[in-house]
Amino acid sequence: MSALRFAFEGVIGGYGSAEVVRGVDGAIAAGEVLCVIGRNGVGKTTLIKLLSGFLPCWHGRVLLDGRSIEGVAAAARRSLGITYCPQERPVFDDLSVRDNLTLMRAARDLGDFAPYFERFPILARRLRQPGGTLSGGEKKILSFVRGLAEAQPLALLDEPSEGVQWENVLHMEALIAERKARGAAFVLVEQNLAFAERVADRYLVMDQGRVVLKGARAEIDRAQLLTHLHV
Amino acid sequence: MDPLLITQLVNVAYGVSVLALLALGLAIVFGLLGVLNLAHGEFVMIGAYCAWLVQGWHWPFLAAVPLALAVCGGLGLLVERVLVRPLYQRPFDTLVATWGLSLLLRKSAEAIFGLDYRSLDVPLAGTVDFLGATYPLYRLVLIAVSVVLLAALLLWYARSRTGTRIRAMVGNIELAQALGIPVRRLAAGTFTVGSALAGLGGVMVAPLVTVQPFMGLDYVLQSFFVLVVGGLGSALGLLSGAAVIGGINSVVSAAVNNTYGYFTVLITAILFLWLRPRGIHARG
Amino acid sequence: MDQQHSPLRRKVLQAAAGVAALGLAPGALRSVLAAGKEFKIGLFIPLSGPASLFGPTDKACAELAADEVNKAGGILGRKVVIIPADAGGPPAESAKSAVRLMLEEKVDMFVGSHDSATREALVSTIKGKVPYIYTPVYEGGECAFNVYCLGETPAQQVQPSIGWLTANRKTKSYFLIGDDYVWPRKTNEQAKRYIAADGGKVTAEEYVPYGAPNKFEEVVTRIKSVKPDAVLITLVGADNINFNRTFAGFGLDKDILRLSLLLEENTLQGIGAESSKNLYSCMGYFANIKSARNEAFKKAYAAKFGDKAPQLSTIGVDCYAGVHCAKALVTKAHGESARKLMAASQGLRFETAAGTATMRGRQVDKDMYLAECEGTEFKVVKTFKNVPSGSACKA
Amino acid sequence: MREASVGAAALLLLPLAIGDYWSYQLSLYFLYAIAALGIGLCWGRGGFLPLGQATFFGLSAYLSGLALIAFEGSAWLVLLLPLAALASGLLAYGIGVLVFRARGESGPYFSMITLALSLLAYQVANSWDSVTGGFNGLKGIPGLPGLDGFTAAYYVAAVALLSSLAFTSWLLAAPLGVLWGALAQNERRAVLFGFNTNQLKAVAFGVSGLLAGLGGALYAPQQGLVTPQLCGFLLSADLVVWTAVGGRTRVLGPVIGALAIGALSSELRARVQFWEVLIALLFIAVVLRLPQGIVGLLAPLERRLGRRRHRGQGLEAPPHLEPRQAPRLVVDATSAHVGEVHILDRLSLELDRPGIYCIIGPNGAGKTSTFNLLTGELAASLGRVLLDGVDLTGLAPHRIARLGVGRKLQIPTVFPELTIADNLSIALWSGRATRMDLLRPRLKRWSNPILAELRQRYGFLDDTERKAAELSHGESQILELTMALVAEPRLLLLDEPCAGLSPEETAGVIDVIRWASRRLGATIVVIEHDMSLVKELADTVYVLHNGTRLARGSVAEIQADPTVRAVYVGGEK
Repeated sequence: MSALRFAFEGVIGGYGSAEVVRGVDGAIAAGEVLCVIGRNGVGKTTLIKLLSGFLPCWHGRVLLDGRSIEGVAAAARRSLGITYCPQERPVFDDLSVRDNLTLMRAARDLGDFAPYFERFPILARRLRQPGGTLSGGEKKILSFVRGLAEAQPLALLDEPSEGVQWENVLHMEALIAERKARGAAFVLVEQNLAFAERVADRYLVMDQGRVVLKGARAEIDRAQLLTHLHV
Repeated sequence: MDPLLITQLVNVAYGVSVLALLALGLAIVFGLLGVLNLAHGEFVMIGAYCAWLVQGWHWPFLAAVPLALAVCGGLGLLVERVLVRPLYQRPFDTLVATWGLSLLLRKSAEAIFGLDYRSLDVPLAGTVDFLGATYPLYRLVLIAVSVVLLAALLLWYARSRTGTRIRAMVGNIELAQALGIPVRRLAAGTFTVGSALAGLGGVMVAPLVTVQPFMGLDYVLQSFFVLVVGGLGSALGLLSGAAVIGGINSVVSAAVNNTYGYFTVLITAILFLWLRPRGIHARG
Repeated sequence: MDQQHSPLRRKVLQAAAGVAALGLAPGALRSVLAAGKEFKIGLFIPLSGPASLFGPTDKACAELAADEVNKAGGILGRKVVIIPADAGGPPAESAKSAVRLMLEEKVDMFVGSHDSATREALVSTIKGKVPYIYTPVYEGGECAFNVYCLGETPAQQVQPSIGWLTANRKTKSYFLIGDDYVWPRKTNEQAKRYIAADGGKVTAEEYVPYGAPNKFEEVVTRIKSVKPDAVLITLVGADNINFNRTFAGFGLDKDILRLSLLLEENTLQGIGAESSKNLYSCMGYFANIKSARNEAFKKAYAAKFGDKAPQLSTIGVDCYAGVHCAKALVTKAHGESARKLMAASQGLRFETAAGTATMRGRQVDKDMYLAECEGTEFKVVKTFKNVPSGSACKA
Repeated sequence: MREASVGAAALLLLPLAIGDYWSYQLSLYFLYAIAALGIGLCWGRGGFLPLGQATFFGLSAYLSGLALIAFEGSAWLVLLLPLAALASGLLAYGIGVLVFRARGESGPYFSMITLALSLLAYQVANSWDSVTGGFNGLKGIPGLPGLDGFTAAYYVAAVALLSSLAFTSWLLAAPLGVLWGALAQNERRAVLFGFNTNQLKAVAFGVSGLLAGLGGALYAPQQGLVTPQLCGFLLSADLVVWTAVGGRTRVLGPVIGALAIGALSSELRARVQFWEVLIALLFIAVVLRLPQGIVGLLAPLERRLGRRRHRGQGLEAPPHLEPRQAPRLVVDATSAHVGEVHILDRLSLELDRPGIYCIIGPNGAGKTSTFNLLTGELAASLGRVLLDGVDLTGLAPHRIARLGVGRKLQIPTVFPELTIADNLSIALWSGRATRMDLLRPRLKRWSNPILAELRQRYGFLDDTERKAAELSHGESQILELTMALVAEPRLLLLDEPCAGLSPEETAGVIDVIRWASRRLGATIVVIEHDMSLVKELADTVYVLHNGTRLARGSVAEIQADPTVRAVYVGGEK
């Protein structure tokens, strides 16, 4: 896999006429995790929707290996090597867990999922159950596994740890680390600071739709982060 | 065994299979895609007219099949683009819009073909001996055809992931896109296939009934009952729905008379809808 | 059909008026026609719904009759104008149109060809204020005030045909199948009486839900099991066609004879040549009756509408008779008061496409024709002269 | 109100302007409009579509026709005709109760049932000659005594329409109407506030049946003939289409639709051959271009006229219908499963004194399922759930809620299309409003101290006329929490109340929960993953694992417990 480089420059967008993200820049290279953090309603999810193509960029550019892709339809971005795990409605409720995992594969066999099932045996036990009957945390885990198993160079994860209990959050961290080792890059929206601090290589702290603080993990300590998380 | 009894039994089989054949298209459009298409009957009607045209041109009957598939499929594609696509999130509005469409298609057929009752010569006319009973050959063929089609559908559901993807798309369109499903194309394709199959049903029944613009009305409601009774989104649902609705109709019509047959069908449909929430074969 | 024909119609009317003005009309009438207070006929025919198949013929025939009447000086010197209205919708819609025609058009007469429910609606709306001529084949017994019926009644269809079949085709046992509404039931009541009178027997009497998606495999199989000599069919429209096609499909047409009581040219087209073997119909008119009167009528019809002319059938030509009846009625009564008209109706004679009919008790005695189907053609095998309607209303 | 009376006056003077024919023409469509009103109510407000309203129109038409014939000219008719309409209302209500209780949902299935009913009614009317007169219909029906002529017919219909309009708008404005809107948007939420939504939907359907019945009952004397078509599918479909084209979301929509399309089609009918094509194109155009229907065009105008609703002085909400005291909850070795998967396995909990209990446990441990069990949404296959000795298992969710069990769901669920005020009102009515109360507009002015105090904390709650849909994720979390609190439950279940909240907001919520537990003296159960929050909140902690109880105790005890450590390590923000 060639060393990927993903960047966004001066991205502006929002819902209807409401401008939620007001010009945000960021970049990551292969094997890096960029954590987007900030208080609720500062535009984190909006940003990730702009990057994944579910909202149109009003201005700015989204660059994948130097090619600007903001025009590419959401459904087409997966084939460019971008995985997206949304925050809300993360799984197909009326599809079985198995179908949720294998939907885009030729076969229904679950061979490549073995490593994931080791860490999340709960899923293996629920294969025939409709996704909708999973608890909130389980849905997030299912969505996370589905996303990582796509084994793509870039993954955009929106609050993967929401409602997930700590032990499993640690499993997520481990799995992300494995993918990083293989050169995958992540953009991660997180509320759970403890988790963010463990996985992030760089931070992008947002407030009111703008970047208020960014940099490598080494450069930024918890105190600085907290100042932006409190009002 | 009494040949007449056998004949009535075959009648039941025929009743079931013709119903399944007519509901096939709707099973895709409503059962999978969730579009309440009240113009389904009109697609059947158009298919039937294709068969009539083909006879007029002195082409072989089977030539009607590709023609109907093409015409109804093309029309379906257009309808999906113009009428259905904007309304995916508003099912009841689809109901009204497609009701308007059915009026439109009926009137167009009237304008093009007139109201006259059209009739086709039955291909493979005549009767054959079947288990000691004499039965019209074409009807037997029709039973076979619908069995084959149902089997094909069953297989398709089992093998292909498309059915599952369609359901995924209907259930959660944003996530479907995130997984790289080209939702617009998939939806359009599904509706097109469904419409084409409705046309095929029309071709198949055309030789047995009178072809006129109003014929569709007879089929659309029946088809809906078949699906909701049987259960949406599965070939088994279609089959069992057709078995219940068509079977009961035929059996009671054979044992008593058509009036009771029809009453029983309606009452059964109501009871199933009421007491069997997801139909006989719930999907998922 | 409005759009296609109305300009044509207007031309014809102008022509008629012109001709009259030129003095070909009887001198006495000239001034009146010129003054031209029109005699308006509200024509109720199905323009929408499945029955609208008959609409075009109905309209054409009525217009032809109007031309002829106007050529002959109109009705009491007034030019006849046809105002069509849709009777194909729900009865209440027709009722509303009737009110419109009475209040806004101030029509002098109604002529209607439509189903019985709509007739009831019109009768209860018009309330005899305007004379109303109901033309198509029907169940008989309509005696409302100031209403006149021209259509074939069960008595006229059933009595002669059953008699003839029993005598000439040795039919002893009958299977009765019909749509479940008033006309088939009334007709079968009569039929059962005449069959018994002729020493035959009814093996079964069945009805299918009217307006429901019917399939006939089961009925046909039952018929096969009881093996009657003949099936008496009172199914209408698509049901009639689908039954007969199924019947033939099961190969019963070879040895069981069928008599269908609402079988005219259009329906026979639908049944198709394959399925019409041993199928009979008994009506007051067929397009290919061999009679001088009918030839003349068809010539005039062809002359007026050319090769685009809609298919002639008994239902259509009854509208032709309707307009002529209107003229005869008003002319004989010398006015439009209900009393005068009802009195005049007794023994009234007027033109029909087939010949001349006589009105008794506001129903019509007419010649009936029994025809056997040959492919998609009717071949008249027997003509019954002046068959009484069987139901009489007091004048 | 003024516009309304002007409109009414205009309607009553109209005949002078338009003459007999149009009066007569309109009088028929007024009756159809009344039936369409009912569809608007069910579809536009209640969120379910009746496809067979002709059933009721026809039924009442036959009944009143028979009555008019039997008692021609008698004064009893004054009573009998309303009864004819009422019969349909009751039938519809009965059907509604049966169907909704069995099915609960409002999707196409309900519509299909009503459709099938109308097909059935048509055939019965057609075949049952002896009573209905069969295909030819019930004829010779005399008009209403003392009222004949077209204008009389017009006034009867016009008055009926106006009163139906008044009645419907009153219903929609009443709390009942608000609840109909609420359950259409989020039925589960309404149930968890103790409202019997199936009952409410049945009432809506009953009202629509009554309106259709009224139209039918007046049709018989107006037309003098009742035929099977009146019960049939085509009239049913027409009514729906008129409602859709006119606009189902506003009271006037269906009326405008019925009058406009109805009159238009009967005008075109005689004049234009392919008139149906024009009508069809019209449906399609309206559905595609004007989802709000024709009345949608009036929206801007409305906005100009529209003044804000004045709720007037706040009223102290009355006490709960059921007595309120600190609850004693015992879950006694209860099991439950979905399909073959065991979700709860002989789970036992004792919440014997007021205070804050936290439930923690790995994903899939059965935390949310426990809540579903307590609110009656998950059936127990084994064991009992006792609230003050009353066994909750087998009780309908709304009944349990009435006993004082409140719940906040994991994903914030409010009624997005309703204003903040209406959202709060619904919470206030929960467990306090009687059936009759739901017809009293003054209920909208209810308030209580809890609400007042929460308004102090959260300013946005004062923006009463703002739609809940416009709130941010955090704000809707707060709104739902507020709703749960103002209902003053004895037992309050909070499912991750801080999910997706920033540390700032989280701190606020924690504070509110602590305050509420003192203020309400209630038992509060919180599902929470975040041990730091658990520490701040919990008097007692339950640890669940694989659907059964692993441990119970104070935070300290739990953290000390080795078995807990084994399966569970609390994370910190």
